[in-house]
Amino acid sequence: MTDRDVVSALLPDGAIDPANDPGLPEAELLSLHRYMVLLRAFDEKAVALQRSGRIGFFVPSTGQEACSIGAGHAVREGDWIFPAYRDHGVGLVRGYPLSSLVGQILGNSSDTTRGRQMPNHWCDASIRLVSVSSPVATQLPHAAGAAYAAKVRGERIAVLTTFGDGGTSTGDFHAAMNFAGVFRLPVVFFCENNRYAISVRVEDQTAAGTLAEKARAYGFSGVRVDGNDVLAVRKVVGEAMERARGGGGPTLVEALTYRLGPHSTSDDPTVYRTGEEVAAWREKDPIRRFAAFLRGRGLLKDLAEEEAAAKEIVRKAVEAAEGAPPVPLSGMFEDVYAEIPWHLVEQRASLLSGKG
Amino acid sequence: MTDRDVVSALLPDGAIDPANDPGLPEAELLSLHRYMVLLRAFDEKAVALQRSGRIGFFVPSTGQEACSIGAGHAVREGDWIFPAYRDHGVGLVRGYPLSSLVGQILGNSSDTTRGRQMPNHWCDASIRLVSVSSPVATQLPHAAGAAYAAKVRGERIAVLTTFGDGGTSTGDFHAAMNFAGVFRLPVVFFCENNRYAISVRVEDQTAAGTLAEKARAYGFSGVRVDGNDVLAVRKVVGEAMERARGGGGPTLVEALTYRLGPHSTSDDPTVYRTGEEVAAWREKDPIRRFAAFLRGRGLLKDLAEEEAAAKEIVRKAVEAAEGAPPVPLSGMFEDVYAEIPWHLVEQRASLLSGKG
Amino acid sequence: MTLIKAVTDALATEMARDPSVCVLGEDVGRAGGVFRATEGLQRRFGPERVIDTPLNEVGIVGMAIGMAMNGLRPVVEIEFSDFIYPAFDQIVSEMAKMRYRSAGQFTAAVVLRAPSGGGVRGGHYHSQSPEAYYIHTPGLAVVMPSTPADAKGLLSSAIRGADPVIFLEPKILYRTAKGEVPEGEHLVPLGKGRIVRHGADVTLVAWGAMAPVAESAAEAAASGGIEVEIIDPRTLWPLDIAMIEASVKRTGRAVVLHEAPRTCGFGAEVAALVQERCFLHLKAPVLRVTGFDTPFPYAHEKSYLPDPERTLRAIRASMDY
Amino acid sequence: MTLIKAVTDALATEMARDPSVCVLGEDVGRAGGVFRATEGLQRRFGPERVIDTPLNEVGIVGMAIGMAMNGLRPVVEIEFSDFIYPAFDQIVSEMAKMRYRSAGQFTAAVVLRAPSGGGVRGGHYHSQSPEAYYIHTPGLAVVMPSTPADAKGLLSSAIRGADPVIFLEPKILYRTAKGEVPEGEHLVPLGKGRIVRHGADVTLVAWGAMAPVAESAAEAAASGGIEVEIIDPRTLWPLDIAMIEASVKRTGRAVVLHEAPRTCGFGAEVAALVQERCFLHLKAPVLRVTGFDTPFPYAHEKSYLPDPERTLRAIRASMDY
Ligand SMILES: Cc1ncc(C[n+]2csc(CCOP(=O)(O)OP(=O)(O)O)c2C)c(N)n1
Ligand SMILES: Cc1ncc(C[n+]2csc(CCOP(=O)(O)OP(=O)(O)O)c2C)c(N)n1
Ligand SMILES: [Mg+2]
Ligand SMILES: [Mg+2]
Repeated sequence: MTDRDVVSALLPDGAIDPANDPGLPEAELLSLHRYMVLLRAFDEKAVALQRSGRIGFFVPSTGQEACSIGAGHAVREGDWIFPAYRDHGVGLVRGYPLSSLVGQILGNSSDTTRGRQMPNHWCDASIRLVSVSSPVATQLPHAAGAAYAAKVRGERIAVLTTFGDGGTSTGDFHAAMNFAGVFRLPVVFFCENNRYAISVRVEDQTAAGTLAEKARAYGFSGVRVDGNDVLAVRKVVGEAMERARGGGGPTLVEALTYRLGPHSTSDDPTVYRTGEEVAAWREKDPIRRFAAFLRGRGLLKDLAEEEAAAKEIVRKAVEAAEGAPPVPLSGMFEDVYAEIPWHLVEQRASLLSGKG
Repeated sequence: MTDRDVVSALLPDGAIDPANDPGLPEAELLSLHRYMVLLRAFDEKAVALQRSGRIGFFVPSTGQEACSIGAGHAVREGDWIFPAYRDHGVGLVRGYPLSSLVGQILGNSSDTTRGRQMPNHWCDASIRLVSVSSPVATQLPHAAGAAYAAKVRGERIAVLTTFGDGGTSTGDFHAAMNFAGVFRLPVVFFCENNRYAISVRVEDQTAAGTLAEKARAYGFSGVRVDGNDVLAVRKVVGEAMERARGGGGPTLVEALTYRLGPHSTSDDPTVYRTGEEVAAWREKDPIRRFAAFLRGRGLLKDLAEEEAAAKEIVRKAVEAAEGAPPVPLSGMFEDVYAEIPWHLVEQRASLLSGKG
Repeated sequence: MTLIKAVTDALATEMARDPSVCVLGEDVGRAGGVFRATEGLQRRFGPERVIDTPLNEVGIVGMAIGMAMNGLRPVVEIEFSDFIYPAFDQIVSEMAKMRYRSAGQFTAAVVLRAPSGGGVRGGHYHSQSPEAYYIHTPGLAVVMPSTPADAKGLLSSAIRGADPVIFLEPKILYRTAKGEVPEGEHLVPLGKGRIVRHGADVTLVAWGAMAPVAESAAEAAASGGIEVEIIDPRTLWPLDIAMIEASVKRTGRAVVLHEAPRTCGFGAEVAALVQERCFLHLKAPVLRVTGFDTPFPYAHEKSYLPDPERTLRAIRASMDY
Repeated sequence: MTLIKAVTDALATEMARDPSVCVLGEDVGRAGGVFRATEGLQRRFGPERVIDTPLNEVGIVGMAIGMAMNGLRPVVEIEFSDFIYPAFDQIVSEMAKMRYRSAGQFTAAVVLRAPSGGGVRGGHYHSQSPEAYYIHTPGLAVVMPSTPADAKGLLSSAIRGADPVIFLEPKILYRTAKGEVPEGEHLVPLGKGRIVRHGADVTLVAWGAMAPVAESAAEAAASGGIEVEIIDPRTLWPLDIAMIEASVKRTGRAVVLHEAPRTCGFGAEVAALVQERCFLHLKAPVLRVTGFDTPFPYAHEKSYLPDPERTLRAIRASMDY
């Protein structure tokens, strides 16, 4: 297959293309679905919290659940994840606790990262989910480095890094792809092509025919997948991760999807997108599409019930975390260095004593 | 033709492949040859000057004369040149005076750039030959910008920028190629693949099959040319420049060549290259190869005579410039800004008065 | 008029006046900029002069340098000053040195606009104040307005000027700072400071979003009988040292206020200059009220940023020294 | 032993001691580095631990960060400190902030070595002294040795340490600075300065290639009856302020010496700190002897760089103030 073909598994009639069936057990299929629904519920709640001024900012992934959940599900114990700010779904499906997600966006003492960063900038070392940064694509060279370390130690693991269509224009993409190719590193570059970098259309981002074909410039292959088809994403990323673990080197995966919501809560997409375009993509909603398949298999009874349950879980998690006390002021001066140097000791004292 | 084929014009038997003959008049053929010989004579003299401590440093282009002279000859009145440090040949054939070349490497008052930069960092606004920088490939985005300005003004000109195989790994290459593709800019990216970035082999620089194919990632085409064949280079770059002038957009040209000398006078290539490898490439000397063709055409009588004449021209130029007085100290504080601000006035006074 | 509208006004006015002026950056065209600073400009001046670029700051700044060399007057917008760093090499190695290294044969008179500073709950990467990096780089002018009129006048002067300018815009003031702005062409010369408030007791140097903080602190000090003279340099470099020197020689005391981390911040340079030039007049050391030497924290933003209370304490400390 | 050999010695010793230590950069492997600092290391430790990389500083620094997160101890070589800038974003946004933003869950303990400073006829891009950029960036340690023994001991400590370190090597001293270097493992703690010469009259702070310049100036001053105390901080940040403060409180006079441009250079911070902490002891303003605020010139290098004469003039000016 060429890097112009697009892999999909879920057929319009709710059936599945056997060629691209990841062959997951029913329990896993249901869990994929549950995570997608939970992710959507969380995103909607987070946006609501921002609108009501209870958090400062949020970046929703609504419409791209098949990407983050499908890709995250292909990650195994021992693998590393270097995600972009929009991919909390990857962590969620890997076991990053909802309570930590909620704590992070609230930035109070229930935040395991001590209120240090804006919403969407989480991490969890226990599952090798690496700290999210704001500068686009800076995590890609880190992913190559983590893969290099694993490779020289002969570990049979893979590294997943996620980013967007705009990310392919960055120098960090060029550097990471080139190093991954030269050193044949076990890393999978998962690009969620949601057609926009804020307001900039992917057609104005690059003159290349596809993003997947950019991999050739680095001596490895690129694959395009239907990014609203969770099983196709799971299949393609799963194969790429397995190839990486086996010493087959890196892969670039381009997932074709669409951001149904704003870029962030600060963004008004109506200035650069038509309602028709958005409506057309709503028809391709990855959750409804997967639900149809599950229903056909007789695995899913009531979607509304699932959604209500997810909303309730999220509501409880927010309720539990929102009351937590603020992070202590003294923490502001810790973790700059391994030990607190004299100048930060002085600055902390001046602030806490109200003398500075 | 695919981006794996290599264009060449000069055939082993001294004949020319009519398909790739740039069809230059005899006077031009002879002038191409004369410039190549002059360039080599200059490089050898400059290296000698460095060895004897009369200049600090030099980057020779010996072995790559067909690239810089062939590409430079395709540049027309009104075109812009953004060269790399190894491509003084491009300027030379465009009319950058030998006296200025010599003055620049001496860095005395005969240097039209006031002794500001190291050898190899020349410029000449009168022929749109832009100031050379040391950081690799930073000139590529500038070339895109100059091309953008020409395009929006509807000027029928093209921009030539030159760099090496190592340069393709830089973020500036990725940025400039992408912008050139997106805006369909009239710029020709001329990459001299001399197989090494100092000691690093091109095979360790990228896992791509060719450098030319990297152009695809940016939505335009790449061409490979025999970089020791001055007529093939002239032909390929000439066509690319003409396509650019006509609104056909950018082209990446990969010229396959070899640096016969050290990376610079600070480099000892024997630690990373075998004598056999160098000897094999000496056999492909671009000057001898072109001379054979000219002799076959009965255009060239005595190569040795040509070379002796070139050496004499260079000797005279050095003799004339070496005696020039040093650049005045006060000049150190000029050209930082359009006008000299207070702090530089004070610093200049302190230095000149011996009080600072 | 708000400060952001004054920026838009300056861009529109200069673009109408000079067809070589153009604007480029991410989302500046169809969207009118993430802060709406370029709103309406693409519709009015067309996509060739108001350019939506791919997501690459090297490309944006590097292309602008080439555009400037070839006769255009590019005004770059970087979405947040925190995102300039991928282009740092193009700025310090190319833009800042082009005139010098070519002995004036080529120049890179690019104006680089970037929203800067804290106060918007932006955490590490939407809050920083990078002025010191650029002030330490010979060849660059660094400008930061604190009022709408200065924003329009300084930006217009930067666009007409012959040198590369890093033009930092205090994003927290975009919509909170309001004031009269002259219609049509309006120029405020670079390199000239502004005395925001006269006072005989202590000189307080503050710029950008710290200028209003300085004013509140001065109010409070006045009620305690301390008369503070506030100087907003407006152009951080080259600095209007004459204005500061004259003031400190009158007051004998100086406090400098900024958001950026303290160590090697611009406050250090101001302190060094003042003690070199006013040593015998100084009744107290030059004091600094600054951001702390940590990455910019999210939850503790309010405690991180200098406020009128901390500023007032420094003013008092200087008086009581 | 020369300073460059001491660097190689430190790398070899630490690599032999700890298998997780590796070296990466352009030309560091087969060629042994453009200055030969990594000579012989690839033959001894293999290409997986001594890595020749493609020509991209973002990739080198970014990959090193990921390697450090995943258990390795990467030591990056950047060919000249002038060529770090393409990686500036990776350094200031990622390396410096990783520990803080992850609340200590992830760290990026990379040691970044780079030849720095002038004196080699290198012009704009092979001569600069960038320390101030990194000192202004919270989360980084900045180190610069001036002797072979310190080079080995400080580099070894940096490699074993838990924080990212910018390790600047004065290239002019690579082969001119010679001295005894302890065999085997040798550590010099970060954050501790060294009193190069004791003196009662004036404190002179100098590092890297300026330390020997300071010594010549002190010699000359001594013959004129002025006793200069020279402090080499060795670790520029976090600075050994206690050593400097104690000295200036004794001498009452301070001069700071560096190659970098004056404005917003580290000398400004030293001056600001000293006048804040020693104000009542100071008999003269803290004076600065520095490079000028121009791009680093080629032909005028000797006049650009501070020399013993300029340093002596400042010492005298401080005494005569
Ligand atoms: C280096 C850098 N430049 C600019 C920005 C501002 N910015 C934040 S997200 C974004 C667009 C990213 O688009 P894409 O990579 O397609 O990811 P998406 O948001 O669509 O998921 C931009 C320009 C940034 N964060 N970093
Ligand atoms: C950004 C940057 N990194 C490192 C260097 C040091 N350096 C100078 S030339 C060079 C190799 C360039 O190789 P290539 O691009 O193939 O050009 P060539 O010298 O072979 O003509 C390197 C690494 C530099 N000048 N700039
Ligand atoms: Mg996108
Ligand atoms: Mg090369």
